[in-house]
Formats: sequence, structure tokens, C-alpha cells
Amino acid sequence: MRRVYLDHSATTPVDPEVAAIMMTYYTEKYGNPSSVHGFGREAKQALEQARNQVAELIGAASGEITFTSGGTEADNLAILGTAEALRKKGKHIITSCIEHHAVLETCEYLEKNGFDLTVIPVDEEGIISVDALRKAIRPDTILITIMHANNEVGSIQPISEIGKLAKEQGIVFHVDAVQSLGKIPVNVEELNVDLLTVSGHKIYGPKGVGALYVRKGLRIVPLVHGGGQEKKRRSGTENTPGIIGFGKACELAGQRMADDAEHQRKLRDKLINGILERIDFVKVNGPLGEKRLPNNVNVSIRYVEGESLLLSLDMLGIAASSGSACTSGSLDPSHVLLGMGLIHEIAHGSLRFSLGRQNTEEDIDYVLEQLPKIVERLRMMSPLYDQAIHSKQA
Amino acid sequence: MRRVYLDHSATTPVDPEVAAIMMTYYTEKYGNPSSVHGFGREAKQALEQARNQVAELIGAASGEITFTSGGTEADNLAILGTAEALRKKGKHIITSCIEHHAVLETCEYLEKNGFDLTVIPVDEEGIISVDALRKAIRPDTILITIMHANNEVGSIQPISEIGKLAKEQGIVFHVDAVQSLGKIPVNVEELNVDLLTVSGHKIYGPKGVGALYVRKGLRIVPLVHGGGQEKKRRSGTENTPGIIGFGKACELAGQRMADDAEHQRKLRDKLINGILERIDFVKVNGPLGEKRLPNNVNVSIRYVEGESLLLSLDMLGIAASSGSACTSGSLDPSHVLLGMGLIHEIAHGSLRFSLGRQNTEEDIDYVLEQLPKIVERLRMMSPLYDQAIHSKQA
Amino acid sequence: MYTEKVMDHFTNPRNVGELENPDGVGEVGNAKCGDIMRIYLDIEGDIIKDVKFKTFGCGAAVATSSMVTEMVKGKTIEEAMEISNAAVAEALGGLPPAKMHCSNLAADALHEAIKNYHDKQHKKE
Amino acid sequence: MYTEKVMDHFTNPRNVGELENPDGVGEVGNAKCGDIMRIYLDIEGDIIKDVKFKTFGCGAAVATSSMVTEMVKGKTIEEAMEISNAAVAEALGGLPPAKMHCSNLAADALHEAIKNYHDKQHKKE
Ligand SMILES: Cc1ncc(COP(=O)(O)O)c(C=O)c1O
Ligand SMILES: Cc1ncc(COP(=O)(O)O)c(C=O)c1O
Repeated sequence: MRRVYLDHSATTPVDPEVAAIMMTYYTEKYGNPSSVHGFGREAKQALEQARNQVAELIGAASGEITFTSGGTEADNLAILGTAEALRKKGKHIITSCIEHHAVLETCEYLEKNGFDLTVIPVDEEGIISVDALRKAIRPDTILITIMHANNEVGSIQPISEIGKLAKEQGIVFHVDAVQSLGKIPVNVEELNVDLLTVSGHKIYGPKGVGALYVRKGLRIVPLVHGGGQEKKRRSGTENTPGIIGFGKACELAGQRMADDAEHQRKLRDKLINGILERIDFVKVNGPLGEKRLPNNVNVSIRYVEGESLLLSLDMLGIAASSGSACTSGSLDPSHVLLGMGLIHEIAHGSLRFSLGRQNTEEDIDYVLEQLPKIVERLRMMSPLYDQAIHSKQA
Repeated sequence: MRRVYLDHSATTPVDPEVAAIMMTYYTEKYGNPSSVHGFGREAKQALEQARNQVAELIGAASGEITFTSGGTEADNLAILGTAEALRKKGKHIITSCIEHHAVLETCEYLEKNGFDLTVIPVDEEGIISVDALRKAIRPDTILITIMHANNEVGSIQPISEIGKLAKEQGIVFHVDAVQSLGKIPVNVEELNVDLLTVSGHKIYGPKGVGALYVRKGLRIVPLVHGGGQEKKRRSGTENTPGIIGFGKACELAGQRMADDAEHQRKLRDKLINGILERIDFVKVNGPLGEKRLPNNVNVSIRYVEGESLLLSLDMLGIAASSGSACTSGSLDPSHVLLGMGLIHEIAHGSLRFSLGRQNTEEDIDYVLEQLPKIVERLRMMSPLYDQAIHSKQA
Repeated sequence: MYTEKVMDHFTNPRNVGELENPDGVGEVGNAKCGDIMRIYLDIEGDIIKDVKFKTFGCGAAVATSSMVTEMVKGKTIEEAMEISNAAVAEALGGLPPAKMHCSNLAADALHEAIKNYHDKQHKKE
Repeated sequence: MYTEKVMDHFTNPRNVGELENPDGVGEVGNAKCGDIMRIYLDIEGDIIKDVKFKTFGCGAAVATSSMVTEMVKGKTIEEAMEISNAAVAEALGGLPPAKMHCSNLAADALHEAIKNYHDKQHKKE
């Protein structure tokens, strides 16, 4: 069976070049970078090279990079670490309604523990308004945390502007750039950010590795205590093979970004247009054009439910994801789609295809051949479709 | 140049069988285990198999295993998570003076944040007394955290007894078993523990992966918030390749433990005895015989400094570690050796050789050939040795 | 995630469709929570002669709908009333825990259809 | 961690040993903190004719001791007094930050030895 992976926003395969380097550090150059001997030194050197590679991709100095176990931990470290460091200065935090759970849940944890939280809404394209954010600022606001690009609908936020605002007001600004890294330029200076989260497994690097950019001079309280690695910001024996793989993945991402983006943008538009042509009652979620990540396709297909779509696609070897509640085990569908104003019944029937480096025109053709048949079959089963057809004809 | 790695307590090479499996999950079976499609399901399945493998090695149920980014995070999760969960019940925590920094620093962080901490001393062999611990218990004691075996001197603690005591008193009992796992039996039932930390990279598994055993029914507050992975105990996209590698390493550890221990015990005793025969003014640190980890050798060599020893060994291809302050950048040598009553000048000159699966008799012969020459050279340079020889002759 | 039996019923659902003049129709769920199941019954005497369903919902919702129609065909109304959601799940070899409460409503739809049949009978009398 | 020059001086330290009847001896550090450096001087007129050292300590301690003896041989006392710990570290191509304050004391030992020489001269007078 043909297998077409279109879930790169969930995770990516590790680039073979990256995997090969990692192997060396698992089995041969396995020293602990804190060790004084040669095994330790060669690991330490490679670790610092990786730090440079990550720093370079985001325009930071290597001393500003703290490695973590992933994007989620980096988000937690940024938010909890800032809140703890500034709790005497203020208790107000601002975020948006379309953040990743790693940000939202962490902010809500703080809210339960004595902080005040304002959650900014988004427009129907999934973009937050700088004006709304400005109005939310209070004298005791200590942290603004807004994602660079949304993982579900690919909407790119006006980060640079928000950063300018935060800087003017002396508020720490954290940005989750997990989805934008490697897809569009991410530069900490241009974006005016103080803290920035990145993750390895979204850019053809390994799972279980991420990093937090911490602007020089900014203090955050560590989350994990111990041996004092990562300049005391993150204790624990460094995951050198993972970090080195992440570094390499960053280097490759920098080299390939322009080509990747062009390639994926083409496939993206082909897929979006193809779906709109072939299936009725379909709505594209998120912005079109430059405000959308080059690799994101998100559509709501009315009268069918997302998980059923996923399962049917999966049986044909196509891997996608959905904003359906049924894929998460809760009753509410995607908070992002609801935040954009979609009604529940439409949000339930949403599908995300996220493209990657390896995808081809043929992959898209295959999806465009199969998806309409699947939708037709499910709609034939659906009591909602009857009604819709009836009322349309009526 | 011959390379002899004798720093397995710092970290181990990844077993080739383990590395091979991991590769598959980096480059082919790279799905996100939370995904509904086939790529996700195959990852999820392997993840759950790994959970079984870890659980089996420590006599737990697989539902009691929470994967983390390493031993340090697992220690933090156990200690901070319990403190947070029980802060209304009490504020007193007990630990020992020879714990790893991942435990000590975390306990001290809590102490700074309103908890009371009692640090139990050890005897000159590095073993804590159950009696001393019993006396430290207060009505508001909520947590006892004691390591199974010490990473520097290999002393094995009377965990089962302490566990019984904790159980009688209804106190949560956490054990850091990072160094004992795979070397001596670790069984959560026999040890009477509620929480137990293990780490991948000390047992020929990958760095950046660990696990916390949490006894069924015990509540801990998570450290990292987000997507709710690991039954909400530890959010973040699962490091599936790492976890799967860790699982395999646990399986292998279970199979090989008896052979490994026998082999390493023989080399250990050959090395200890060889050093004692060939070098004067040497003291063995930690217990001898059954109370010592099979792979640990720790000696203090008077009148020379540890880092100098390490560098000299390293130039001959021998990788070891030291309790010298100079290897850590602080002025105080190993807190473990000081805790055992060693005076500073002797602690500074300590060396740890930690054996591994691959080490041979020839490795030991090589060390026994080189070390005396190194010591002689350094002593010739040392102003302390003169004085010692003088006063001996006088 | 799903058992083979669930996937079989999802892929080849039995008795999909509607009945022209059903003796009973039952519907549970709503689009908001992501699951709607509608069941149509033809009843002769006490016996369920024919049954069809239409479902909007996830894999479990489709599979339980399909399974319940198979379980009930040819049964008496009394027997049908005794079929529980748990029994349907069991007949499918089990459902993931998260699906047990949220998408496992096919037996409820069946019972609604039988209730609807009784109501209609009542009116006729 | 260490530069090649540091490793060279650690591996082949220059001027290790003692002088029979030194004109000056200086010692800094103590065993407790892990570093002791002792420097012996032979002085003729104003010129340091010979110098030896003994050191207990880490790689940096040995290398700085060795380096300072090289730097000072043949120099005048005044010139020797101007050699700083920082200059020794620099001559070695730098030291790791953690070592800059804790093991970089060789110039202090040298200055102590010169002081000891002055003290002795004083007594003779
Ligand atoms: C926007 C965003 N933030 C954070 C994360 C979490 O990163 P990680 O999977 O490395 O924990 C993800 C992906 O899961 C994401 O898409
Ligand atoms: C006893 C002990 N506990 C905890 C740790 C920390 O584990 P990790 O290196 O996986 O963070 C180590 C090793 O570094 C250890 O020896």
C-alpha cells in the first residue's frame, strides 16, 4: 500500500544525515560532557557546536540557548520560570486562545496558583489583534506569551509588532516558535522577543529535544534542579546525541528553508484548491497566502466527523490529523477552531494535512483521488447530510 | 592509543542492539504516538511495550511507569510533585547527605520555599543508619528520599528497612535507583518504595530518557504541563525512540545482570587490590564486599590532586572520574566523601573507576601498570609528599 | 486503538440507510458533541424484522451503530430492550476507554426507536 | 577544556623541584582547597638566576607554576614583581573561567618568594 505522510506538524522523520550523526554519539562518542576526560571533551565540544547551530538559525548568541527535553518543557520553563522570577513585580499574564496546550495549560496552572490570566481572542482567520493585546496590558503585567505560527491552522501572528509593544512596556515576551522554525524566518532580534521556544522533532530532528532562547541578562527560575548543567538553567545529564542531532537539523533547516517553503507552498495550494474543486460544503480554516505557514492545509468538511475521515484515510495509507474531539478523547473539538468562531458541528469535521520535505505532487494527487470518495461514503451514512441536501433542494 | 573507559557511572555507551532499534523509530516509524493513524499507532504500541519492559525490570505494573527526560527530571518530579501534592499535610522532608545533586538541590529548593529539611548523616562507609532516620521523623514528615546506591562510592543503602519504616508511618518514600538499576536487583515491592527513579544512560540505554515509578493510587503534581501525555503526569511529545531504547536496555539489563555483576565484581576487586599493592598512602572509600556496587572502585591517593590524576590518566587513554573540587569548578571536593568524614586534602585526591560490561582483565592490567607511574610523577612534584616522607622517616 | 471487529464494522457497516415507512425511529446525540445516531425499525408482531441506521460520528460511533443493528435483527422487542451499550462494546471486542462513554450510544438509539414504536402504537389505539 | 600550552606545561613541567639553599621561598594555597604552590628562588644581585617549584593541585595549578618559572628566569626582581596571575594565564593561552580564580595563583607564590628574599636580606642587614 502507498503510504503518504501528511502529519508533519505532529512530528517529522529524522533526516538520515541527522540520524547518522546521532548514532555516532550513542555508540562511540558517548562521553558525559561534564567529564574531564577525552570522551567527555569530545561530547562537550559537539554539544557547544550544536548550541551554535541552533543559535545561528534564530539569530541568537550561543550563550542564550538552553537545551530542554522538548518544546513543551521549553514553554513551561519560559512561563513558570518568568512567573517565579517576577512574582514580586506583578501577577498578570497575557496569552491567546489559540496557543498550544503547553502554553495554555501552564498559564492555567499559574492562574490556579494566584496569577491573573488574560486570554486574547483571535479573528476568524486565527490571528490575534495587536490592539486587543495592547488593551489587555495592565501595570502589573509581567509576561506576554504568544505563538509565532499556529499548529492547527498555520496562521502567522504579528510577533514583531507585539514584541515592540512589550519592549516599550517593559514586559517579558515569550514566543512559541515550534511550528514556524524552519518554515519561515525566525529571528529573535527582528521579532523583538525575550524568550523563544523551539523543538527538534518538528524540523527533521529528534523527539525529546528542544531549546529555550533566553535573552542575555534575563533571569528565569529553573524548573529542574540538580547538577547545574546548562548554566544552572536546566539540570540533568545532557542528551548529547539528541542535542547534536537537533543542531544538525537546525543547520539543514537553515540551508533548505527557502526551497522547502517554495515546494510545500505549491503542494499546499494544489491540495487546497483540489479539495475545494472536488468536494462541496468545504471551508478552509486559517488565512490564505503569506499569513499561512507554507506547509499547512486545514479544511472543515461538513456533515462528516473528523475521526471517521482520519480512519478512512489511514486505511488508504494517508496520515493526517483532525480537530475532532474524538481524536483527543474529550467532547470538545479543537480549541483553536472554536476560538476562530467555528461552530462545534463544523469544527468536528475538520482535517489538517501538514506537508513535509519528502512529499510529492503524486502524494497530493493520491489524496485528491481518495478523499472525495471517502467523504461521499461517510456522507451517505450521515443523517446530517440528508437534511442538508433536503434543505438545499427545498 | 589504547582507550579504556572506566567511567560507566557517569554514562555508558548505548548497546548496539538498543541503538539499532532506536534508529528505526527515528527514521521509519517516526509517528507521534498521540496520532490516530498507522504511523502513530505503531509508535504507541512500541511505547507501551517499552513501558512493560521497564516495569518488568523493577517489579512494577506498567501503568505505574511515567517516562521522563532522565533521572534528574524523575527525581524532581518525585520530590516537587509530592511536596506540592501534600503541602497541606506537612512540610517536613528527610534526605541524606550523600544524595545526588538532583535530589539534594531539589530538596534545598523546597527548603528555600517554606519546607523543612532534615539531612541524615552517613557512617564512614557511606551508609545511612535506619536508626538516625527513625529519630528524624516528625508528625509532619511527608517525604523520605534516599538513594539505593551511591554514585561515587557505590555504597548500597538499607532501602527495604527504610521502606518498612516509612510505610508504618504513612510517609511517602522515594528512592533514586539510577546507579543500582541493572547492577543489583531493584524490586519496588521488596524495597517497599512509593516512588523510584531510573535513568536510561546508566544502563546502556540513551541519554535524555528516564522514568519515575509511581505506586498505583499515589498522587503527584506534574512538573511540566501541556498536552497531557503520560496520563497527564508528564506532558510533551513522547521521546519514542529514546523510550523504546530505554525499554530494550531494561530488557537486556534484566537478562545480563547476574553475568555482568559477576564479571565486574571480579575486575573491581582486582583493581582495588592491585592499587593497594602497588601504591602507598591509599585509602579505599566506601564499603567492601556485598554492600558495594559490583562496578565501583573509589580510592583516595594522598598527596596528589584528583584532576591531575584524571588528566594524566586521560593522556594514556584511561577515562575515570574524581571527587576533586577542581573537576567541578567549585572549591569544595565531593560532598559524598566529606559526608563520610574524609578531610578535604584527602577527598581532593580521590579517583573513581566505574566498570562496565565491555571492560576486560587487560583494561585493569593497563591501569595497574600506568597508575603507579602517574602517582609517582605527581608526588615528586607535590610539596605535600616531601613532608609526609619526612615525617614518616622522622 | 480499535479492535479488528470495530474496524471491520466501521469499514463495512451493516444495515446502513433508512427505511421507507419505519415503525420506529430513534435518534440520540447531537452534532455539537460530535455524534448523532439514528436507527430505523420495521417491526412485525413482537419481532424486529428490519433495521437500518445513519450515523454522524467517529469510528466507534459507526461501529457500535452497525453492531447493534446486527445484534437486534430478528430479536423480539423485549430482547432488544435488554441490549446495553456495554453489551454492544463487548460484542465489538471492547472500545478504548475514552470512547466508552462518549460514542457508545447505539443501544440508546435502539431503545429510543423502540420507544418511538410504542408511542406510535399508543396513538393508533 | 585546557589549551595545548596548558597541557604541555602540565605534561612536561619546567623547573620542577627544590633548590638546596634558596634565597627566597614562597608558598600559597592550602591542601584544603586543593592547591598548594611553592616556589624557590636563587637570586644574584637583582637577577633571578634559578627558580624551581613544587605544586600540589590540578592541571591549571601545575601549568601556571611551570609557566611562571619560565617567565621569571633571568628577569630582575622588579620585572618579576610585575608578573600577574592574569599574565601567566594569558601566556598559557588562557584558562577555563572556573580556574581563573581558584588555581591561578602561581604569580602570588612568586611574589611571596621575592618577599621572603627581601625579608631575609633585611635580617642580614
Ligand atoms: C506550537 C507548539 N508548541 C509546543 C509544542 C510542543 O513541543 P514538543 O512536542 O517538543 O513537546 C508543539 C508540538 O507538539 C507545538 O506545535
Ligand atoms: C544517583 C543518581 N541520580 C540521578 C542522576 C541523574 O540522572 P540523569 O543523568 O539521567 O539526569 C544520576 C546521574 O547523573 C545519578 O548518578
